[in-house]
Amino acid sequence: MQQYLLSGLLFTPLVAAFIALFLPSHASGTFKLVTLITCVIQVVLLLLMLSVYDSTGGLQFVEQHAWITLDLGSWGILKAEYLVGLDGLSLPLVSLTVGVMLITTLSSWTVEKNVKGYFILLLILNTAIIGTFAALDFLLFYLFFEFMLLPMFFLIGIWGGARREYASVKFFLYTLLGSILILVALIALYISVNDPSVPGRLVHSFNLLHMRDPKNFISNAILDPNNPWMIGPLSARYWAFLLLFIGFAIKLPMVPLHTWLPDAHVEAPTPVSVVLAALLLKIGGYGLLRIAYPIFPEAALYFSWLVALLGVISIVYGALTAMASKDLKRLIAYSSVSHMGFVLLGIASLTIEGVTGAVYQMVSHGIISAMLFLLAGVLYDRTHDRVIDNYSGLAAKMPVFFAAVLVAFFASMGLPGFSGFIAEVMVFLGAFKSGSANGLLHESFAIIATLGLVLGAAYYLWALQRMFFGPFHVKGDAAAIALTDLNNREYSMLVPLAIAALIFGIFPQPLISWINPFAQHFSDAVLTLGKSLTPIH
Amino acid sequence: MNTLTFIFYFFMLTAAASATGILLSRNVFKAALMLLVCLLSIAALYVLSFAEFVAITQILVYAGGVLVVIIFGIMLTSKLSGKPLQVGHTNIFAAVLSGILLFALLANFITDDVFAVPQHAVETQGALQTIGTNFMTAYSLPFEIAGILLLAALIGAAAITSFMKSKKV
Amino acid sequence: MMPSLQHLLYLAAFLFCTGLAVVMVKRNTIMMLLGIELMLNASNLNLVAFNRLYPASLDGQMFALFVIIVAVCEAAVGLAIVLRVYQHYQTSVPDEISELKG
Amino acid sequence: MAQQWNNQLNDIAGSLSWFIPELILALFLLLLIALALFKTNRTVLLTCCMAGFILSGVGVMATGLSTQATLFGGMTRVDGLASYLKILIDLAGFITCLMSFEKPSTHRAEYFALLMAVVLGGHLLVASTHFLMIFLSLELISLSSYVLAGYSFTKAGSEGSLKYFLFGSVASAVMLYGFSFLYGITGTLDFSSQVFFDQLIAKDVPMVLFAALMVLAGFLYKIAAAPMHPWAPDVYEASPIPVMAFLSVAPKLAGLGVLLKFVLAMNLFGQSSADWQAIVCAVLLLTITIGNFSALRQQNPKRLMAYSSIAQSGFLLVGVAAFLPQGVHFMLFYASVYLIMNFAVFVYLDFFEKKSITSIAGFSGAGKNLTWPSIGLLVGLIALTGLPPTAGFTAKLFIFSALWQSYELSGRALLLWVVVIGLLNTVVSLFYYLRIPYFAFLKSGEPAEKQNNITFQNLLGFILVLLLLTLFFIPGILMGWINKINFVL
Repeated sequence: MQQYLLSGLLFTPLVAAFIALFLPSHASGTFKLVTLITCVIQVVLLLLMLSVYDSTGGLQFVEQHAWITLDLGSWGILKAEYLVGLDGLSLPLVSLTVGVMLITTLSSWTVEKNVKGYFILLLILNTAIIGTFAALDFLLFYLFFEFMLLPMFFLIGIWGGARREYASVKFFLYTLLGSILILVALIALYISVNDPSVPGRLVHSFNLLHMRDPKNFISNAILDPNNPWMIGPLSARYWAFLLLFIGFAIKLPMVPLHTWLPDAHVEAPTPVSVVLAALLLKIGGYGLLRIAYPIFPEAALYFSWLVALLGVISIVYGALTAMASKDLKRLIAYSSVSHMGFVLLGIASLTIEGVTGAVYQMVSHGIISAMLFLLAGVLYDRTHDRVIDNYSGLAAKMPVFFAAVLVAFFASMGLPGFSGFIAEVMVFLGAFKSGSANGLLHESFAIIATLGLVLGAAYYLWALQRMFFGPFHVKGDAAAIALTDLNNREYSMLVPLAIAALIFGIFPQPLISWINPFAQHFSDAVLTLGKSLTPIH
Repeated sequence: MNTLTFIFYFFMLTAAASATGILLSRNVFKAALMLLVCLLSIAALYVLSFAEFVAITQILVYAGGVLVVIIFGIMLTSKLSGKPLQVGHTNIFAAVLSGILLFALLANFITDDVFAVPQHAVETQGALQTIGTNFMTAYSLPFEIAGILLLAALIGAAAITSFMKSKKV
Repeated sequence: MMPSLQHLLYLAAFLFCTGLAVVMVKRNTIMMLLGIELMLNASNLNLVAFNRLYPASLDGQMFALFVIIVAVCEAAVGLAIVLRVYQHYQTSVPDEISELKG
Repeated sequence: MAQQWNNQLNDIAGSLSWFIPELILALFLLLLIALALFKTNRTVLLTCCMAGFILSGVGVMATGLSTQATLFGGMTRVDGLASYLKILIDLAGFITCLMSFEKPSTHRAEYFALLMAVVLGGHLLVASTHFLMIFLSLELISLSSYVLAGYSFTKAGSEGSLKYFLFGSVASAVMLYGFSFLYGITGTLDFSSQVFFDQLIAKDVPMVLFAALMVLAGFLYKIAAAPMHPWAPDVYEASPIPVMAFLSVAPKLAGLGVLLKFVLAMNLFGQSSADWQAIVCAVLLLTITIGNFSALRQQNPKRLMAYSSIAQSGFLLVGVAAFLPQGVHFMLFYASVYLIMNFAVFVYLDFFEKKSITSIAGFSGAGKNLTWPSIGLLVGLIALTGLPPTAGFTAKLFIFSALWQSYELSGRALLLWVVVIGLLNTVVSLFYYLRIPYFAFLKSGEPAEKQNNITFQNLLGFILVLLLLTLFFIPGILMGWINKINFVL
């Protein structure tokens, strides 16, 4: 029973989508209800799983079935599996997904245009995201990874703002470009890897766990770690790492591959922005931790300075651009770029603290960015205007909203007591320690990254000052009348998020106890394996 | 130079000259007639290359059939339009240049020894009989397919003409 | 003594190139057809000439005969198409036929 | 002499039993012509034609995919590759018949007879091992296609078929000239024979490569690959959609089969001095790139699909470029998937054309009122792009895997570049494949009349789309079958 829980979690939305397909499209309330029930079922399933999860037990809820097994004669057997499981990395992210999806569903209550299509796409997206986090087979991962594209494309393109078409196409193209790079690495990998479970035959396996073990590589294959090929100045394994890195960095997003994000965020409807910021961005970091680093540890060590550098650039550039943004959503989007830079820095440090911090940051940013986008949506719902300078003195008019914004902004700028603080502090610790512990990163990376914190405080406080203080003023008089404070539905979405941000800020231990074993194992494995492999470059 | 060689080169020259004539001529009808000359000289060359049956077919089918169809087509179109048979030329320079280059390339390749005729080329004896047998034995499949090809061409041509009836302009 | 085989090949190459040039130069579909016939004859001449290199079988001559048959079919279908276009456009000049634009 | 004839006649009689599918097609061709003499209603013709395709397909399957035999004294050869392509060509004919179900009923008999002739030509072409057979079967396909392309009774239709004819005749004349030189060098017309190989190895002159390239040009013309592709958009645009769907599949697959055989023969098991892998790679990169980038500018769905079919030819050639048995197997898988996805898209385009949506911008708002056909079209286009969860992705994954494997074995950097550029072209192709769904779902336009009831076309399209999805989740059902093909390289 226990082993089917994860599949249950994964496929409940898909089944619900299938059911919704056959419901009459005029009864728009039913679709909301179906989606809500699905999310509640998911929450129940997740709680069941959490109750039995053993934080030191490594991979759990593993389910393995044969999917594609092709006997190709002398070429060997091509084998892809339905292989899913959760560990200290994926469990927090899956939990985040379930939670955020529930809130997204509530936030989607106001959707009026083509309700059926919207909720079906949302359900499909739900499955795709959980699948990406749960898959342990590269082909399965890739399937879910690409499967997110289309629902997202339509969700932005149909229900988005004025320039939605441009934004959705840009989003699609960037992500597809990334996934094509991943595909090249995928082809190279599975051709080079042999599944040892079938003796006597060559089995080209997509199993991510097999790919981590240098023993499983076919000798003299292009990605064979013991005898790597040179392509130009670098070995093929280094190129493969770079392909994966760029592919996932687009998703993360990392400067300079981030330009799709502000457009997509600004044009997407509020719930979709929430999903995009809180969940989709995490897939980039997740892919690095799950695929790129463990499979190519020596390349990861070699390029750690590059990853860290790009991380720091993202932190600072994101913060500076956020400061210059005139649009509230654009500001939040760039702050996401800045915050995801910490994830890169944490991963690059390859210390237990750094990696734990990176995963913690992904969860924390998931919660906080969801809150930020919901708040931006609250304002936009009332005035249809997101330009910061068009508001002034909102604090008096909407006190509860102001309080919520205050919480969200403080959490996002990494004030102590909020989850962002814990995550960012751990990343700093990791980045500082890296120099002495494993000699990968110079301390200056950590020092420059603190600049991100300062700038973060600056742009948030400046935005607060401009929007909420001073004499009340809103551009356009008719809009001013519509400015009411939060309603109950909005409470129900924002309060849990705020509480979560606080809990994870004050009691980090439960979450860390999940992540820590993973981080320990991860950094150990990457460091030892990476150093043992011949560093040809 | 004996008579046979003279005849041979005479027909070669005629063929080449008439082909050039087609290229230069602006009159479709004259060009068609020049093609006829060309085809007949080629037929003569076939005879000199011990391919009598091909030569006969060339004269009967090609010169007698294809060309008549083409001339018929010319007459029909010129009658319908009432315009003179003059033809314009486009991109002469590019075409002639690429033609010359291609010829130079081909000629260069042909100079190769591989294409030199062996010292004692045997004349094919009883070629006519062998061709006949071939059609019934080794080449029976192509022979049948040629039949189907003719049939398909016939259906095609018939279909096209019936479009014309169905849609009068 | 027979003239060299290569001279026939030169002639064939000349006919082929002339045919190709005719197809490129002429703005009249029937003229283009004439060019195509020239090209086909060049191949035939080659086949017959090469057959002298391999007198044991008559493959070349057989091929040439089939080419003549195919040429007949091609001419028939081609002229039917030309006449049909002619009915629509009252012209056989390709440049004046421009319903389809790339 | 008499003994020799006796042997030959026995050989012919013995070959006939392998030739049943082709005999069936020829018989049905005659039957259709006979029916044309009477005023037969089109249902009878349609049934007759479909029966012909089914019987011939069943006949091919009955001989099995693992058998090999040389027939008619080296004219043709039955092997797994040819048999599989024959089945695909029959299938293409069959689906075209289904698509033609609701088309105007004039000239039906000739139409079906010509379809039959193309399919027969395709059968013969993929099995040919003899230059004469190639020439004749190619001409059979071409002459019938010229007429079929003009089957729309319009000005544009006649112009399309004229362009097709002129381009095609020149291409086949060039190919023939190439044949004549190959014959002159080797002294045989059978390019699978030992004599052919021995002679080519012995006489390694530059003319061999030049002649082979001329022959290749003829084949490339048939599969609409660069640089012999410019006819395709004009011809496709002018022809009715079922014909267009048929022409972009059946002759292409037949041409691909013979191209593969010819290139392998000319490669002489790697002993050729010419670098055939590089040639094929150059052709395919050019084809994919030209096809994709030209498609970007198109406003008409038919022209868009024409360029798409050019680009797809390039992807099919990837299987040839690998020069591995696995490449051929994966190419056959790609070919099967191409057949399904291409027809799926055309079935839906036909549906939309009936709703008088003939430009890409005309699809505006179609997603709202014609939801199911729009979704079907979307799946078809996604498959052509090569994204999951459609078999188009599996096919691309497989075919590039084969090329990658070839790269691993040979270490040629060229192949790596082909993999990378080929896959990056997928991103470009997304731009235009997504244009129709973009207009259909994202743009709101004057609503077309709302209709979601099940028509025959919708059903056909639905089955094809379902196949695309099924083959993604269980590609084994097809690959297992293809793997039985014993292909010697």
